[in-house]
Amino acid sequence: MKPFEVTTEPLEPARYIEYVTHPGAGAVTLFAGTVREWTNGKRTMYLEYEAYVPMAEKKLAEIGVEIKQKWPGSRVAIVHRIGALSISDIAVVIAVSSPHRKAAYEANEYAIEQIKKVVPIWKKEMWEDGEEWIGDQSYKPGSE
Amino acid sequence: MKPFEVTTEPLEPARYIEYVTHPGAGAVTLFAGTVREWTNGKRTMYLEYEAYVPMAEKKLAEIGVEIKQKWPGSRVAIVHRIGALSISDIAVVIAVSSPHRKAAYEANEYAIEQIKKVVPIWKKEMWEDGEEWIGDQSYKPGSE
Amino acid sequence: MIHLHYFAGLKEAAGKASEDIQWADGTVEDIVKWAADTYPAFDFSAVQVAVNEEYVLETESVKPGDHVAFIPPVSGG
Amino acid sequence: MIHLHYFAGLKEAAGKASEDIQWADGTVEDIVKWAADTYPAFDFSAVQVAVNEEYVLETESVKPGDHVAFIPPVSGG
Repeated sequence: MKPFEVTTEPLEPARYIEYVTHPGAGAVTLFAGTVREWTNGKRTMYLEYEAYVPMAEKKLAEIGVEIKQKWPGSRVAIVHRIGALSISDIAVVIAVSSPHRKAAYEANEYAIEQIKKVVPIWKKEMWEDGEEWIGDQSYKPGSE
Repeated sequence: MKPFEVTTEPLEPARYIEYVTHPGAGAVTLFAGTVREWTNGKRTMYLEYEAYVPMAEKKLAEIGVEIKQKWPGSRVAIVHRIGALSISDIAVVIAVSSPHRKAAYEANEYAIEQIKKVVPIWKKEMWEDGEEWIGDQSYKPGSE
Repeated sequence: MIHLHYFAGLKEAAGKASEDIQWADGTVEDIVKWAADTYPAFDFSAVQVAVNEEYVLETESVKPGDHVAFIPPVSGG
Repeated sequence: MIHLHYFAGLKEAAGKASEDIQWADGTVEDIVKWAADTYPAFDFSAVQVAVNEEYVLETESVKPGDHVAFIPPVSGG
């Protein structure tokens, strides 16, 4: 199991909880980003995720290093799924363990915020009546 | 599976993640409190948890109701294990889903803080050279 | 008669998890006083009381048949 | 020659995920200008550039053999 990975396989949260758990940990937090059916009144049929895989994995690992520096004693795993994801599928899993709980929550939230800023992964929402890459992009197929 | 439960059985986080996941959720957070080996320089051999079970389950369910009121659209499960727990065993699992991630983190942290304030569960630390009920209690066996 | 429940350190001090005692009429404060007199090895100053599984104030009355639980500072999680 | 990588909306606008182009010398800014001229349907104003899998400034130079990736605003998570 790779702790920092971009994969087309379904994500199993339990594996990452086990990975970060160790005798020095008193708290484990896990975040799972799941595919939501309704966003701003529009119904999503499914999502399509794409990544610049080698760079994305490098950036995920960098976030892991940052977290270990900012919150000493923590262990981290961050994995992102790509490809076509259905409603309720898990797109991202972040697992953090720490001696105390405050750090485990903070570090976990830091990870998702960094992912949304710097990791080269993109999401396309597929609706009944169209599709769109999320992230304020300027090319809309069919809009020319 | 009961979403608000005190049990002597090992806790499986994945079950609670699945329980709170639904099409309206975009974020799932899970907290697992694990048994830490070292606390303030003292080595824990194992922990013994005890609860006033019917009242503890009622209080856990009440925390769930509060969370659904404070963070609309959320789903919650909170379970606590009692009995003898070894190092790295999971003592408590809190799973929260929410349409958006901020609420899922906040509600989850709110739950553990409430547990530590109002839910009648007690932890005894068993060391190599003694034992103590945690929570500032005033009866120390052998100290009379 | 009322049903008393002890936990954690108080359970060890009392040497039992529960007991029934005769009880005609009185408040939570009266019961805490009875317990403090009966189990002097335990300091009740930080103990909360639950009657029928709900936290109550010291002024609450306790009636025959009630379950009274002494709740030392909790430490779950 | 340099290796260009396109993603998401830009991949669709370009009709390809990657291509190699002849390149002698220049900066990131020069390449972005080349891409904007070549794929006018896509707005490059919010695009960041990574050279060899690291984000770089527009003033960075690009050498033959480099991998240049155009990174539209990310939306993972």
